Amino acid sequence: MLMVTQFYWMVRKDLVSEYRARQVWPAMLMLGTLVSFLFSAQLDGVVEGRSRIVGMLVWLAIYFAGILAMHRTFAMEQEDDCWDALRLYPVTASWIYLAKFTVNFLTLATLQVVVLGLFVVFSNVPLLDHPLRMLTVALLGNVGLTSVGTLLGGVWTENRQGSTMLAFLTLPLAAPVLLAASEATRLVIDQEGGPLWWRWLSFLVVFSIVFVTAGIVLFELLIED
Amino acid sequence: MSLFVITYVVFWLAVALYVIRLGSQQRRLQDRLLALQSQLQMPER
Amino acid sequence: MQRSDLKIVSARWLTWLVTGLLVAALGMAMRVAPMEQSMGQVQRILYIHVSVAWLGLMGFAVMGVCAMLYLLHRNMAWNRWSQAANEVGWLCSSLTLFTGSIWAHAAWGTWWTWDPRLTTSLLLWALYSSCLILRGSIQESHRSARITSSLALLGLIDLPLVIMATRWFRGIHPTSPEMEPVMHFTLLLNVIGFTLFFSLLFLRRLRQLQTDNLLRKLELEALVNHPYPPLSAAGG
Amino acid sequence: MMTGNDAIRMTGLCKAFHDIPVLRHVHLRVAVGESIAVMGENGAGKTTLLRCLAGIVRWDRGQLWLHGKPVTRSGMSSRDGSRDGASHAESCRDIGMISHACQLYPNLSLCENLLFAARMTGLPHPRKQAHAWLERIGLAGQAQWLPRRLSHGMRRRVSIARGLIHQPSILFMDEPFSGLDRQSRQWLADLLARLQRQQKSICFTTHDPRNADQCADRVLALQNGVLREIATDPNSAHEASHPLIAPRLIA
Repeated sequence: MLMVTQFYWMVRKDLVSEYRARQVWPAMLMLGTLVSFLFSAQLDGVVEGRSRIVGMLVWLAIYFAGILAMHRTFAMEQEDDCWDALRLYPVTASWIYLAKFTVNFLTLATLQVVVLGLFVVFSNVPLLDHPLRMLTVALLGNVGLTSVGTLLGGVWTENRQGSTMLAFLTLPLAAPVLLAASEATRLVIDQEGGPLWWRWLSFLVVFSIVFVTAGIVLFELLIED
Repeated sequence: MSLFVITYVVFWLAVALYVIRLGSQQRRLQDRLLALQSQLQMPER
Repeated sequence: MQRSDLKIVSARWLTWLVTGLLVAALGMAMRVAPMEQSMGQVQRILYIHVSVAWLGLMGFAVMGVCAMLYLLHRNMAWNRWSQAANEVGWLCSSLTLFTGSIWAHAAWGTWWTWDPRLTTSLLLWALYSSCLILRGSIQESHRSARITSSLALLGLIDLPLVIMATRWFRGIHPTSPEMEPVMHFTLLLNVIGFTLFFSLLFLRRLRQLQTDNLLRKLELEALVNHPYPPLSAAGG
Repeated sequence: MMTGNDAIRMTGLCKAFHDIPVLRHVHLRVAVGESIAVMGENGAGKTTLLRCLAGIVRWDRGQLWLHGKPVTRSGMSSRDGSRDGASHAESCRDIGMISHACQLYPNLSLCENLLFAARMTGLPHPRKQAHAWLERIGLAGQAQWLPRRLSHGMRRRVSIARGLIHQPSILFMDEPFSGLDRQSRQWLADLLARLQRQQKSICFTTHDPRNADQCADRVLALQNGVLREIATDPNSAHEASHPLIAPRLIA
């Protein structure tokens, strides 16, 4: 029971801080908007294979804007040495990971709403014709990206200039999620809900399970000094 | 034919570069070892 | 892990053995193995390509396992193992991409295609590179080891997923083409020869890292025992 | 002095950073209700020692017992089998660590910062406790302020309240006196004295021998990674010819 309340207050503290200071979300959403805008502008005139391109671009926009935010959630703890205090509370590293994961998940979800909306407007692609399918893909892709991003973000806490490094270190790790999510998104746009779609979905599920489990088990090992 | 030869040449060139790097590293280590030995023999007080 | 275990590395006979094996393997690959019908001489790239591709994967496994051991025991010796594997593995991985690309040009008329194996090996190379860059970019040794090991370990977890994901794109990479027995033997000899050769490089590098560490310690001790300017005067 | 169980017992603790030994075979015993001061130059390893004691930093060799219970190499660690999640939580609940930085979240108000600490340690009635502590440190009127509006001295008080809110029996403080004016120092000294009367064991670092004398039963010096006792009797500390203390008194 204590664990659950601790988890709740850790998440709440991060969200309240972000709501007051607005250090991460505006920058992240702005970056997502600009990237979506630029990507969509380049799409103008492309007739063939639009769905494939859009599928990838959506996830790239989400990835690049999102990874910056993930680094910030940990950098924030570093500011007044709060990270040490947090680790001294009677709470296991797994719960710290889960709390950070939840915060990052919510952050990325906001970004996804904005980016997906912008792509619908700018690129004129029927992304939301199957809202339920799109929602599933978005959720699973989010969990996959967030699990990797949170793990590496935690490893990088002490590093001030870590955000740029984090973006390119995470990319090879997150590549399978990006591939799978893009393919699944393409299939949603093309309205193909066949076995291929289910296969990519199941892949996303497997990836999420593997990395969330890895986070819960390994986080303690990775953050320790 | 030429493509195949080029591949082999570049391949071994890359490997040779790594081996050369190992060699220079080894020399540097030996220099440090010598410096350390001389320092231990003649400590300036 | 101990220095005495690595005595074998400096053994002359081993070096000669590996050299002989390599020369034999290369001779087989270049001269003895018959020329392939459709691709001609270029097919001979296959022998080195398969060898380094296998070693690239192996190196990553070694790196990942050593990284795990470092994280569990926090013993810098394991980090040195993982670093040596990282360097040699990166070399093999780069060579895989290079030889593979030339093969692709000859066989399929394109330098690169988004085939599952190609994508996998590119991501493998990217992971190797990130680890290598990371090793150099952090000064404090234990922190550097911790962060690099984390990445290597996560990479090891990631790799099966990468292979799984890319497999579902339809591929053109040959998996086990039919070959003449001589070709098979040549390939086998090459794989063994290169494995031994790169293992030797790996062990030499490992020993170098160990020596470097030992020297660092001795230098520090010498500094403490024989400080040229008295430390208290300098420090205030 | 050694009545009952030791609150802290540490034997042969070694810790190296970057292959440079910071702590070499440090031995330390602190009795229940005892207060010790650790002195040393900048970079002598005082902070590292405290962080090891609190279990934030993993040490290389040595053993540590808090209230007779062995603590594994790292406070976060549970894989050695000797500590499971529950006992980890227990021992954390028993430790208060006040670091050199104030460890306050810049975007939470003072009250929220204390509430967070109270809730993370699982205290009953967190709101009542937080307000009681704000009252005690004289900042009840500023409960809704953000930490950045306060002076350093006031922030320090809040950070002390944060570390003490769960009533730990062992308290580690890293340079609690630095940057405080005379009044705040006196307040802190009184607080420490009162905590000691409540049988809390206190271990703090400081640069100023006067603070060490005033608040500690024993003064220890950390030099070249070795911990040595320099004055058991606080009154004789002024005559101590220890190199760490003597030059400061002359100057």
